[in-house]
Formats: sequence, structure tokens, C-alpha cells
Amino acid sequence: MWKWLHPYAKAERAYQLCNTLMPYFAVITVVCLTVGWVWGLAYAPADYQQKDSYRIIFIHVPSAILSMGAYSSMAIAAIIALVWQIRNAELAVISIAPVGAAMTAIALITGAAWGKPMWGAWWVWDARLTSELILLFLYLGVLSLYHAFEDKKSAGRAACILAVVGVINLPIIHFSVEWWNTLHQGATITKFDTSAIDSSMLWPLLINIIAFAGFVGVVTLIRLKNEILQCERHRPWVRELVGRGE
Amino acid sequence: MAQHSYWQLFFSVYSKDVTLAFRQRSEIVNPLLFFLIVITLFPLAIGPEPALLKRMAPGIIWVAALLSTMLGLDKLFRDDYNDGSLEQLIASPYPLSLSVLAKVFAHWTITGLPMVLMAPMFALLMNLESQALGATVLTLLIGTPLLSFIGAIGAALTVGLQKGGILMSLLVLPLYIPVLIFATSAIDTSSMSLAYGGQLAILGAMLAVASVCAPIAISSALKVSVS
Amino acid sequence: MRITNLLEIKSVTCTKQERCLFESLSFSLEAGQIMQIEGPNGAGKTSLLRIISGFARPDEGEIHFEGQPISDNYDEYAAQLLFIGHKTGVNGQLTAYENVCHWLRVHGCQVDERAYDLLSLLGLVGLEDVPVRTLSAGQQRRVALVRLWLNNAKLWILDEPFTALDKKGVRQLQIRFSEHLAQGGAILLTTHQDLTTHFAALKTLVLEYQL
Amino acid sequence: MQFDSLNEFLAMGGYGFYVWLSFGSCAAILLALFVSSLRDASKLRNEVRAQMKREERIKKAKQQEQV
Repeated sequence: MWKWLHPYAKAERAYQLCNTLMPYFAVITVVCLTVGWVWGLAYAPADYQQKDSYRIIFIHVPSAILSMGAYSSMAIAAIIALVWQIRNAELAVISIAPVGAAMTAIALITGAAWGKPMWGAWWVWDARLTSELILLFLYLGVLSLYHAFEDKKSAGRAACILAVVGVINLPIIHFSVEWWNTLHQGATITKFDTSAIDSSMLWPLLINIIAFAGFVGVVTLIRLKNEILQCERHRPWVRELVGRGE
Repeated sequence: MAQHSYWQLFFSVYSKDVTLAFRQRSEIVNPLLFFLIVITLFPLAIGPEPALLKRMAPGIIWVAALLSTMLGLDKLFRDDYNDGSLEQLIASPYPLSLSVLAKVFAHWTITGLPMVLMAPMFALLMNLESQALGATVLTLLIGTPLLSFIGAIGAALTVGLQKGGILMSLLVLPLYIPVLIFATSAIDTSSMSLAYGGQLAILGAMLAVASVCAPIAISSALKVSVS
Repeated sequence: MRITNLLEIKSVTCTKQERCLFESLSFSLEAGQIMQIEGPNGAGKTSLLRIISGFARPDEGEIHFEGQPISDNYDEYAAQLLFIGHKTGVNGQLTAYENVCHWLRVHGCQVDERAYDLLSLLGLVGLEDVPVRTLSAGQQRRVALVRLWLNNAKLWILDEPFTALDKKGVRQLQIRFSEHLAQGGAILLTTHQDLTTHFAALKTLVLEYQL
Repeated sequence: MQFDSLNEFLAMGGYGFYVWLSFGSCAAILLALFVSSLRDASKLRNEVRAQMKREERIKKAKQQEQV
């Protein structure tokens, strides 16, 4: 089962895979980021109620979506690492964590900055923002646990266990916070019902989401390459690669 | 090989921890004292005005319960790790999750149970309504084992580290939030003399899930910390 | 039936803190054999023992016990394994007798009354009911070593069992080793003692200190 | 283009402060993360090169001893 996956368990093949994927992600990110921001900031029509303050949506929603997306992909990598003992999956968990934490931080800052004009207060204990804050705690937990171990191998495995425990708790936390306080406006784009946002605003938003996803991809690939080199620094292929000055 | 009797292992690990606790009285008394002190801090901080205290009582009792469980968690695996009996537990023919279950149950009997028994006294301190008393005791009865299970995961992850104490609370507190939300809301609804069965049911469900999944996470975390 | 050797170590590699301790190390151990692992401090003797007893996972390679990788069904392997490391696994607050009984129950053996006379055989007469923290380091190790008499695990993995033991203790231990080998058990140990005089068929494995 | 002039664009209908605060902080975080990852990469490569040089020196010292 999954025979095509096995060659990438070897570190060198995984390293080359990162190299081949890198240009595609980079191009998508640069293009979508510029188009998305320019379109969102300058060309998208103003909202009739919030006028121009709603433009923050073009980075708040993508970063919120990506913070959840990054955590679930980190948890999937953690499960692969624990079940099939694939070392590269552990390295992937460690590379995704800081990027996910950054996305959550962006979502929190933009949420607060958007909340001030809309609800009149910088921080509102609204369900979505509180879940986002707890998600940031989970990320920081994984990162600080990883850096607390000297031996990198057991550090990776401990971080994977915490990531899996975190992902099991994520829906429970989300449900309980949602139940505890529903102040946030309904979901602007949900897959199920028609989106409550006009198509002229929807397109820049989608482009921004792709741009942020591309960015998460690029930085994760860079960090994964670092982790692989760090872990294999004794191997001849790393020395020869560094010798060539790549 | 002698016949495998899981009960023999469970009871032996459980009674070892409990006898150790009774030999060092401080292990039982400290968390309770801490619970009492934290509870008395709040009226000093926010003023003795009964109506306000009554309103704050569920939250204060539960935050204090949370913190004193955390206090007791650090020693859960630390001593066994230091003197090597944790290795012996791993290298035993019985599954590690069973001995972990016994240890968490022992931890609950040492820190959780006294809290449940003392809860009526603390509720009086915060002059909580009498009908809310039942809810407080019930939520603590179901909630404290849940806190022990989740906390034991954090303890197992950080047992090998010198400065593990603070890190453990950073890992475990976010996971405590759902328990805190449902327990305090159960007490709130009961103080308005409404039915609080729903919140208790959710707490019970969380406890059931934790008692099945937590030992697996704890034993794999212990195996990582020992390696 | 092909006699599979009791323990096989297949090309095991271990790196610790960016230093490669040993690379693709392979050897095997048959029933009735004793093997001593020698090497300077820091050569990775303890790490090797911990990998073989399943506490640590090697970077590469596998450990097979009776033809089966130990990671598949670790509990079955643990039933046949007796591990005594640097840390004795004895709790200071409990008494020597309680420690022994607890260890026996955790390892699924019947608590028999021989524990008492074995403690006295090992020179702990009168000290059975005293908290172990009041005993000396050598006496604490003897409380741990009592397990060798009370357990019928096939494979013994001992990390410097002779430390802090006096002459009489060392001799008693060597007699017990030969009894165990006679019954078809296997012993893997690290020590700085010279065992060749006592055990003719001693296998040795030397680990150098690698940069 | 929704805005007639540049400073109207900057004003963002009166919410300029909040819009530019969020876009600025977002850009800052993304840039910081990207730059720090690249810096880790080059730091790692230098470490491996230094390690290779150190081993060269040790080997040379050993040869001198034997000669």
C-alpha cells in the first residue's frame, strides 16, 4: 500500500522533491499575492456598511483558514510519522509548526484590527477569535516542547504526539468555545450554502487564499530542506552538496 | 511465565503510589492547601461583596481545581523516571497503558478525590447557593479524573526534561479549556435552579474518550521520554 | 526445526548528539551464551543495551528475538527480558521487601516467600523492612539484583551489574550467571571486570570511541 | 480603480489606520518568517562547511603523528 510514497522516506529523495516543488509554489505565491493584494485593496468595491475597513477580510480570512489548514496538515504528518515511523514526516511537522503559528498570529492581529472599527473594541471574546487564540497556544506548545529536548529525534516524536493530541482536542475546543459564545457574524464563505459575499469581492478573496497557501508551501519547503540537512549533516550526500555550494 | 493477571498489575501499581502518598503526607495535603489559598485570594482581590462572590464562585473553584491538579502532576512520573522504575514498567509483559491507567487513577485518588470531598466547604467560603452545591460536587467528581488524564499526557511528555514544570502547564492548559467551560456553565445553570444534565453528559463523554485515548498517548509519550 | 539464535542484532546504527556511536553493527547471541560489551566511556555501550532492550529506537537496523522483530510484539519480548540498568529501579521510600514484591507483580511472577531468604542470602539480613534510601549504594544494587534469582526470563541485559558490589557479592553473581547459562538462558552485559577466568565461552564485542 | 487619488487611497475612507496596520503587520510577519528561514539555511551550510574543515585538520594532524 502507498508504494509510491516509500522512496520519499529516504532523506535525499525528499530533499530533491522539495527542490522540484519549490519553483511552482514560489511562482504561484508571487503572482497571486501581488494580484490579490492589489485587487483587494484598490479595485474591489467598498462594502456598503463597513466601507473600506472590510478590506482587511482579504488577509484575515485567508490567514484564519491557513492556520487551521496548517494545523491539520501538521497533524496528518504527525500521524504518518508515528504510525509508519517515517523520519521525514517528523521533520515536516517541525517545519510546518512555525508557519502555522505565524498564520494564526496574523489572523489574530488582523481580526483585532478589524474588530476595532466594527465592534468598537480591540479584543472581543468572540468564539472565532478565542478558538484562534487557543490554536496559537497549541502551536506554541508544540514548538516549545520541540525545543525543550536536546536529542532531536525524541524531540520530533514528542512534538508529533502533542500535535496528534492537539488535533483530537481541536474540534472539542472549537465546539465548546462556539457553544460558549456566539457573537461572530455567520461564515462569509462556506462550502455548503451560497456565499454571503458578492462575487466581485469573492474572486480577490479566493486569489488571496491561494497566495497564502502558496506562501505556507514555500516557507515549509525551505524549512523542511533545512531540517533534512540538519538531520543528515553527517551523510556524504550532504557534504558533497554543501561542497558544491548549493 | 506466571499466568497473566492484569488485576494483579493494576492493583500493585495503584497501591504502590497510594502507599507512597500516605508515607509522605505532603503529597496529599499540598494540593488541598494550594486549592484553599487560591480560593481565599479572590475575595481579597475583588472584595468580599457576597453577590459578586456568588457570581464568581464556580469559575474560581474550578480554576483553583485546575491549578492544584497541575501541581500534583509533576511528581506523577518524575520519581519513577529518576529511580528507574519507569523503565521496569516499560520492560514488563503487561501493556504499559494498563500501568499508566493505574498511575493516573492513583493520582486522582491522591489529588482529585480530596478536592471533591472538600468542595462543599469551599463552596461555603464563596457563599455559593445551596442548590449549586450539588452541581459543584458532581462536576468536580466527573471533571477531576478528566483533568488527571489530560494532565498526565503533559507530564509524560515533559518527564525527561529538567525544566519541565512550566512547559507542562503550557501544553496542558489549552486542553483543559473545554472541561472548564462545561463545568462552570453546569454550576451556573444549577445556581439558577435550571437542569444542568446536558453539561454533565458532555463532561462524562469527554471523560469516557479520555480514559480510552489518553493512556495510549501517555504510554507512547513515556516511551519517547525514556529513550 | 532450524535453531534460530535467541537474539540477533541486524546492522544497527545509532547517532547521539550529532556523533555516530556505531554504524551497521550486527551480531547474534545463542541460548547458553554470555557476551560482554567492552569499550571506553562514551563509546555507546549503554545506548546499545538500551536499543537492544527496546527502550530506544535505532536509526537503522532491527533487533530480532527468537526470529521475530521486537518492535512487532514488544510485550512478548519483555516477558522474556530482564533489564537492570544504571538506575536500579528501586524506590527509596519503600522497603526492600516491598520493592521486590512490587517488581515481581509488575513482571507477572508469583510473589513467593523465597524473596525474604534471598535478601538475607545477599547480605541484607535484618535490612528487609527498612526504607531503601537508608541503605548504601551497594546494598541498593543488591535489592535490584535479587530479581536474577526470582525470575525465569531467558535473556538478561545487565549494565555494569558488578558496580558497588564486594568480593562475596561478585562471586555469588557469577555463580548465578553460570546457573542461568546452564538452564539455556543468555546474558548480555557491560562490565570492566575480567570475566574470562570464570566463563570460558565468553563472547566479547568491543566498541571504539568514534569521533 | 475605486479611489480617485493616492491620498484618498491611503485614507481608505477614514479606516486607513486599521487597514494599513493589518496589511503592514501581515507583510512584516510574512517577511520575517521568510528571511529567518533563509538565514537558518545559510547558517546550517556554514556549520557543515566548518565541520568538514575541522575534520580535515584532525586527519592532517593524525598523518603528521604517524609520519
